[in-house]
Amino acid sequence: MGIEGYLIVSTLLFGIGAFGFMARRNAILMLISIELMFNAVNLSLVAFNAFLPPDENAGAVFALMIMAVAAAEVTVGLALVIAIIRTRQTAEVDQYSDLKG
Amino acid sequence: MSRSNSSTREPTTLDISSVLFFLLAAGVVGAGAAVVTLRNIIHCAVAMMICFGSLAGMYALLGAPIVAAAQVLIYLGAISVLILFAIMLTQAGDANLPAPFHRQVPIAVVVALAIIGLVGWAVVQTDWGLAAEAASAGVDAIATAIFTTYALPFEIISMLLLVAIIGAIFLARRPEEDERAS
Amino acid sequence: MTKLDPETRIPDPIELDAIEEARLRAAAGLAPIRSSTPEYAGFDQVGIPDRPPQTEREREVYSLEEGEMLINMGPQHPSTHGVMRLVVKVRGEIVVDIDPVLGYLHRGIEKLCENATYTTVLTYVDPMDYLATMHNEHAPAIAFEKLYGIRPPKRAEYIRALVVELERVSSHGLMMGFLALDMGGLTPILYAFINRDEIVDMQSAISGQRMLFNFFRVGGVNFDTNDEFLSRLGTWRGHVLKNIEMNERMITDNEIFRARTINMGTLSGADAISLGVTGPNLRASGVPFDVRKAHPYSIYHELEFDVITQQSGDSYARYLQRIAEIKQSIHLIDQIMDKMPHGPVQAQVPGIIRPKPGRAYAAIESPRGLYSVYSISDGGPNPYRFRMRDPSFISLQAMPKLMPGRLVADTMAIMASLDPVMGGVDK
Amino acid sequence: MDLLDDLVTLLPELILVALVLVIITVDLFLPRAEKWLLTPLTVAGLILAGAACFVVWDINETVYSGFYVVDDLSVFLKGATILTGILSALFAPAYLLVRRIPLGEFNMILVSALLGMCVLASSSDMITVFLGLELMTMPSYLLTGLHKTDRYSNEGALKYFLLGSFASAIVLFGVAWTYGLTGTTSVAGIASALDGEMSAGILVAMGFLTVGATFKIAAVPFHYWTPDAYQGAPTPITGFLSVGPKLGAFALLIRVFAEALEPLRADWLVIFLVLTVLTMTVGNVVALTQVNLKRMLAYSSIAHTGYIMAGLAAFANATDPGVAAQGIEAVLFYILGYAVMNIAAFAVVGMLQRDTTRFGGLNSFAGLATRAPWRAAAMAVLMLSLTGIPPTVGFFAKLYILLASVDAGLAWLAVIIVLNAALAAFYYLRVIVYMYMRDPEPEPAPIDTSPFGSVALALSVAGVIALGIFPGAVLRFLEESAASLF
Amino acid sequence: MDGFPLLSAIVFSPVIGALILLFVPGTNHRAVRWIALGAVLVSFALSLLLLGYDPAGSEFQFREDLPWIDAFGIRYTLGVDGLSVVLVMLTTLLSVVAIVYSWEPIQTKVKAYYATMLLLMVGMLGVFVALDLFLFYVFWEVSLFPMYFVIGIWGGPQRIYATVKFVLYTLVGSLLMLVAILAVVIAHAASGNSLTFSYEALRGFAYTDSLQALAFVAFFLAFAIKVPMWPLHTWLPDAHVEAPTAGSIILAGVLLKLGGYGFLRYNLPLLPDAAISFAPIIIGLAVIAIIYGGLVAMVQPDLKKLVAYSSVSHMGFVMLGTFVFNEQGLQGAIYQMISHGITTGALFLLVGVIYEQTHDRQIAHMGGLNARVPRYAAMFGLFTFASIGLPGLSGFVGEFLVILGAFRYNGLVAAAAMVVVIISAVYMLWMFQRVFFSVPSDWMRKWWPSLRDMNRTEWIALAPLAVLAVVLGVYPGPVLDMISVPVDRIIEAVNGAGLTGFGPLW
Amino acid sequence: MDFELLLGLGRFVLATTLLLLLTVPTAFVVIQMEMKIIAQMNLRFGPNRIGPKGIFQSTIHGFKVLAKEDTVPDQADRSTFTLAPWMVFMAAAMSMLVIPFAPGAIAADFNIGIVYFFAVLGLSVVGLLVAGWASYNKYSLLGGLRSAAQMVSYEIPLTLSIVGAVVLAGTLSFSELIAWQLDHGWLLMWQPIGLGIFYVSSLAEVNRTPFDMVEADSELVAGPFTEYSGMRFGFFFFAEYVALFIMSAILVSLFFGGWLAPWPFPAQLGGFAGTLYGIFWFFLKTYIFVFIAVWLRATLPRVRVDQLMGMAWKVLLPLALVNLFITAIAVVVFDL
Repeated sequence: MGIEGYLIVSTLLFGIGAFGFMARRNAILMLISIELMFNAVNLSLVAFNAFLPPDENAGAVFALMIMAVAAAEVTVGLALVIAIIRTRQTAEVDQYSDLKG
Repeated sequence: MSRSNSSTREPTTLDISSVLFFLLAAGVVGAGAAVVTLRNIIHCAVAMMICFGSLAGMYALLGAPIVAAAQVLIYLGAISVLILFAIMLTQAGDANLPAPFHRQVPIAVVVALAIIGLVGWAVVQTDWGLAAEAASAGVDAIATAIFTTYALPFEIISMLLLVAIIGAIFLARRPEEDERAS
Repeated sequence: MTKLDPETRIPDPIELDAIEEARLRAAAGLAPIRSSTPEYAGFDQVGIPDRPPQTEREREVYSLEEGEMLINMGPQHPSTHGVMRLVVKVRGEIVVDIDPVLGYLHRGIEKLCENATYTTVLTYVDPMDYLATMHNEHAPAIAFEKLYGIRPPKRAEYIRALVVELERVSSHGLMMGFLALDMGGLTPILYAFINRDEIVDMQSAISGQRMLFNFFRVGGVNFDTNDEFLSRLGTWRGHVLKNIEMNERMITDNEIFRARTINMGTLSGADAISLGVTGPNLRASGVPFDVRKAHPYSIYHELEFDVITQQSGDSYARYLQRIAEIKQSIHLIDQIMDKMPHGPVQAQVPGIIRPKPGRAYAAIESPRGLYSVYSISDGGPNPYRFRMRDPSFISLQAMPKLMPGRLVADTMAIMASLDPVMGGVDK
Repeated sequence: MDLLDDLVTLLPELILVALVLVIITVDLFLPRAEKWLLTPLTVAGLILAGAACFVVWDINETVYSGFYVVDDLSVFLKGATILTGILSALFAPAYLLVRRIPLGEFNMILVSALLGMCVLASSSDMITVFLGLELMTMPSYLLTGLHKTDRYSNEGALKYFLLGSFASAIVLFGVAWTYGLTGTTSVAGIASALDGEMSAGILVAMGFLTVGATFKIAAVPFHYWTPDAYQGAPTPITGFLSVGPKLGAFALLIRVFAEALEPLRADWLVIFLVLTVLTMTVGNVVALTQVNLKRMLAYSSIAHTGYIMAGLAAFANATDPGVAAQGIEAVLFYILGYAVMNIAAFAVVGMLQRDTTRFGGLNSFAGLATRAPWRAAAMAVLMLSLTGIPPTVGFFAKLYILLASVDAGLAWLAVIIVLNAALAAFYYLRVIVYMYMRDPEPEPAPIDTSPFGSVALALSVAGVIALGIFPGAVLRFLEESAASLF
Repeated sequence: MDGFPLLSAIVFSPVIGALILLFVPGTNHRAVRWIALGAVLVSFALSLLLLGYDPAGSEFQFREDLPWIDAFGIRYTLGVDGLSVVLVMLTTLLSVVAIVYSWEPIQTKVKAYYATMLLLMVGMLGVFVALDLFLFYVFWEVSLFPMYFVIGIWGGPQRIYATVKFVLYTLVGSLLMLVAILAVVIAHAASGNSLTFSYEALRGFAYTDSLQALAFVAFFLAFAIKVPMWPLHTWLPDAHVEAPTAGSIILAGVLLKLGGYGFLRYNLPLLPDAAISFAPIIIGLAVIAIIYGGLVAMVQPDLKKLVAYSSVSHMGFVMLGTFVFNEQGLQGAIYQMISHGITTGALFLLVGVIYEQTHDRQIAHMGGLNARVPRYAAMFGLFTFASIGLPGLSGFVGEFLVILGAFRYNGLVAAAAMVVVIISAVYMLWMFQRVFFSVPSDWMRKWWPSLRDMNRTEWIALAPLAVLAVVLGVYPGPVLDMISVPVDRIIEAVNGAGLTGFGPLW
Repeated sequence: MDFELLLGLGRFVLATTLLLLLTVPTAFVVIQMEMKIIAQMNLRFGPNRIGPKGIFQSTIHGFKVLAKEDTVPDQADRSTFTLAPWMVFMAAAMSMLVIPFAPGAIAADFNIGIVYFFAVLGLSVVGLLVAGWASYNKYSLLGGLRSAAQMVSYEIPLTLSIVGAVVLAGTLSFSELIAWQLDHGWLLMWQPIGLGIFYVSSLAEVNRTPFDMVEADSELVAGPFTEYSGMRFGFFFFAEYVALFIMSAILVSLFFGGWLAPWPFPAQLGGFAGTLYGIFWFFLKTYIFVFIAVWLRATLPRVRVDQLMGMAWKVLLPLALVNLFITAIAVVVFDL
């Protein structure tokens, strides 16, 4: 497969993630959607890395680092979700509307 | 570095890697779509794992086994578990709410399609001028790179993880447990 | 799997209770239980009892705060001793409160006894504390003798003391096994059963039964010792000590065992007294109370022994207390065998006795503590009122005191260290 | 081992790392009653780190295989960052302690965020840019949610987190494409690989980078999270959030847009101009209608973002390097000045929230001048500074931006800025009106009078005035910083 | 002028007073008042030294020049010409009057009040002596906010509305002016000059037409709002009505002059071409302001409002005089500014005297006061006539010169202006009649027994103004001498530019 | 469809099938060992009816499980309830892919075999978690959460403990690691601390006593498996015992020279004979460790969940880091 195939998959995944983020109401699902987007980025990076002529592996290393960051991100995100559910009993972001101006 | 390079390529024969690519792509996209559309959040999480697993396959196909392994290790082994864990801690039963979607689904659809369309167009449009076949990212090379060239980013990540962990522990801990912890 | 439509579904009784409870709470001016909406997996509702709460205590246990849930440990659970149910209120894995729910083994023994003649009462009490059957017979036998006004022959008293001490060894040995088993140790219980098996063989040799011995009689015991019993007793002492030692080697200094028992379920002497806990559990908390010493019955005043106590009152202390008492019992058995007089084992008592109207009380030291019988006679052939105090029942009361703040995993470990027997609790 | 030789250039960062570890360790051993000691500890560490900035001044080296650049620009930003850190660390304890928010976690996370900003300031590679960004924002999420028993704090943090992560993903996608198109992640490499021509791929890359960066600096139309996050966060932390991450985000903008995408300057300028005007106008207009002071300041901070972006626009529109440098200088000065005044302003709001059950609305300011004349005076100075009234730093900062805009041929932008400033005056003055011209509420909430906060407030106000009267003190640094970009 | 920095001393001695106030306990009202008065008197005394100004000498005297912000070529440059001298003296004098008058009426937040007044003085004085555009702007803004506080804290019931309106109006103008200053500065620098904000350097530079036009509009807005020019005057009545008496004195006496001063100092010399092109429009607006102010004043039921609208009218005269671009007109404008400062300030003071006692200013509520407080009535009469422009009193000279200048510009304009003299006589005299000679209203009868005549502090405050109103009316020579050089420079600048000037923009 | 493709697919299917098939006897053997050894240690007979000495007992158990009714609780989430056993089983089966049975007898000799192994191993926890959730049972849920906490925690010291070995040997491939051990001696001598940590952690990772928190019968009935019956339960059961075998196998490969004989001869036994020889040693060593695990189960009580977690984070993790640190310094200083 050429690079286009991978990029198209990556794009689709990114779009799906973005859709999920915008369309879903559940905080955890929104978080999952963001993870999908991160993964789309990773796929692009690894694909670029594989097909780019100067083989420095920057893409692959970057992808690895993004994974680590994503792990941290999920940790923090879920901690926040747990904290908010303690005070609100729901993970539906629609119902988080105390902050209004 | 020119378009002709790739356009004169032989029509792709259906080799094993192509078949695998299409299978995995179907897995990625299909499971991805399932993630954002299924109603039961645990099903979403499971679909997410399938999606991530397929992505690991793609990385392997792209000659980056170490990334694939990391994908399985981090995303399937750690992040998914964490997410499942959180789902169970927080919303064992919210799973089947009648309306899992925002009202602005149409907007989301439009935006997502716009992103896909725009980027997809750009993918096709761009003269990538790259190698026709995936090159392999050697494990040794990556390992060496991480500890020499990328030493600084690597250390930054360690700080990032430290603060994320401490912060997350603090946030997820019950308030009354704080009293005990200090 | 057929799921009914939520609209048309017939509400199940638990839900109805929840509704009823909400109504009651509202009537009592209490804040509604912030329990979840029905779709909250229903986890919270499972533990709500089959009726609305009727006491403050129930209200306290069954009202959940955010993040708490109720777990039913039992009546079907692999490690409850017998058939009992612990309603455990947990926050994560931390126990917030615990409510032992009783009655699954209730057979109305007291009532049965009141409808039986004095001599047959002793057959009914056997299955109460099924690990100390002889003890179950001992107290009513003494009570009825007091009521009827006779004393058993000396030899019978000695035989009685012999068999109950034997039984104490067996029962305490099993406690070691159960304690380990409830912490996941597979082997000690089997060694303990080997031990018990030998004792059961001896009991069978002397009484002809293996479990529900029906050995005691008003005014004596059923049989005198026989050769088989004596010969088994001769070899038994070595075996039992070896088995106990094997178990001790596996348990006593085991790092995991110690970590899970030391400072776990600590019961202070004062608390134990105020709860009415007796027996090894009380002595493990440092209170030197032993019925055999405090209110000697049978022939214990003739025997030399000290009241053994431990200081810390935790699970480990209760465990050590049992081991010490096993050794003490063996020592007592040696004394009994040395001093045992000759003579009859049964006084002359008619088949149906009609004591003069009056009342009698008898307490003995069972392996689980003070076991006593209180009987009123109206002059008829059967007791007008027959009441038994079972130490397991009292011990269980300590659970809500010991558990809060511990983990679910400690529930069974601490309960095993109190060593209750459900047959006795439920009667 | 050149990795070790380069260590000295990381001196401020190393001190921050050490400080994080020291805080964690000390926190473990301090009894509850003495937790306040963490504040002087942190401040001392930060001052040390700030002093270290002078050690690395004028080094101008690229180190660690091109991932890190220690130039004057980055050092200046680090200095400003550490300053915000010091102020925040001083302001926070009183507010946090009454709410039982542990100081150990707060200080540790705060210093981590500062570290992230320092990394971001020094990044010369997309990888470090991204990591710095995350190291900055992740602690920011945590700080926002630090008051975990508070519904507002939770909600603000979650919204901030979700949108922030979303933005991170978008930025990353842009970065990935930049990498794919240029074959490098290095800022300098990207700049040299781009020849200024647009193509579909570059459009995608730039588009995603722009949207993501816009999210991060909270420019309109991607600002939704800001008011919620700011209102939700514990108040002194809001002060930090409105400044620190913004500082970092502008460092990101400078690194990505002013350096990496410099060849495409003309292309992103247009978008930037639109965003600039939108941001300041929407920010101010919405701020007018706010009754909650935190929210008002949040929207005002959006407006200030617009002003700062104008400096970048001036940079992009300038043909003469000197003028372009002026744009960057203006940005830097504005950030510095804004940092001091905004943190202090939020701190005053926080001081009025000693009673945790009260709502920190504008009413709590009523009659402050009679209840706490010094604090009211300080707040008045800060409000005037935010409005841009001389002789305060706010005025000079705005002047700098205006000068850069006019100089770069964007006089119309300058006019829009001043009209916005006049609009802003309305709501800033309202605070003064409440403080000085209204009577206190019948039972006013107690005011926090902790020594740390008072000292920091006095320092900030002194700084606001001193920098307003004698801005020349920092101009030399600014010039050298901006010069290191060219 | 080397040696003693006289101007700095004048400008900043109130600051020193304010700083001393910081360390005085706020409860000690006596000490606070005396310290404030001392600071103002020092400033006033120093300003008297400006009489040493040489009307025939170089344009700017008593110069001080220090580097400030080198990077932008911003310097701390102070200097005065005749125009500045008279305005500085007017300011210091009125400040003394205001401080003295406040002696009794102000009883709340005394310390803050005096500190604010002192700061206000700094801003106003600074504007008059600054020769660096940046410095000028700083002082301009500094003068704004103390007044904001004075009205907002010690003002009447609607004070918040009034003060916010006042600030916002002024701020919009001044911010636009800031952009214009920057545009001018950068245009100057772009043609090879070094970056500088110096007034003297920027003056006389040939700015492009479009820049002049835009900058003129920006400057115009800033100054016209301050003056205030019709139709930007709406903040003024509100501010006056709500301000405490001393605030009104300063507001009318000095702050409005800042606008006029701005026109004379900056708009005309810096942007002469644009000034010429815009002059007809501005003159038209000025005439409207004169007539409108007068007519509206006529129907005001409130004394203070009446005086406020008369200010609009009088300041219209100033604008008219300024933009006819001839010697008489300009001299008249400046003279009118001074005269207006004195008479209107005094009128506000007098209104304040009655207001302090009755807490009411409705004309309809008064009546027959002449019988009860004759000395007060006499003083009121004096300033009423001075305001109308009765010959022999200060108002006459200014109005006369302006009308003279207007005649040289356009007869019709002059005619319109003259009509207004009549209108002003009508409303002022009518007011005087209603207040002092008609039958006392029922409402006034209630106060009748407790009504007192002017007391000592009021006399002290008013006396210098009365003296000046008369002296300036009969002996205008020294003042006219003083301002002749500046006026010449302005005319020179405008005429010189007029040769290369551009046509009307419209 | 060309031949290559068919061949590739065919090979894939064959290898997978073989591996799946291999799990079954492995599980039978290990289960049988457990039943018999524990019985002996308990002074019981143990299974002694089916087959000589009862050796077919576990096989019969297997068939019994297969024949039993497969119930799904009423409120359970049917799809995930069904999926969970599969996940756990597949994780175990997939990790068999890299076990180096003997020279030439590795299903896939990845150059990152060790990483692959840990990656795949971590997946089983997901299955347990999902099973716990899907069962609609509090015990299951608690068990599932425990499994997640425990296994994720122990994965860290587990992985870190072998980093030292990897650093020493400089490879992530099992076969190369064993080759290194052939040259330098078994890693047991080089990494005693690593071995200790690995062994303790591996017991926790496969839920063996004293770390069998997940299904702790005296507390949680059977943890996530509580509601399972029939073959679904069988899968869990199989997976658990296969995992025990795999862990022992990996332990042997990493620290005990894998297929190497304890003595250096015959040095070069090539070909099929070599494979057989290797397989002999490999299985011998592996089953020794299986035996030890069973032995432990017979001996030790279970630790408590907080003690378990505390041990991972407060003891094993620092120890593993120290070990890694020492190893790294040694490698640099002695230039190993």
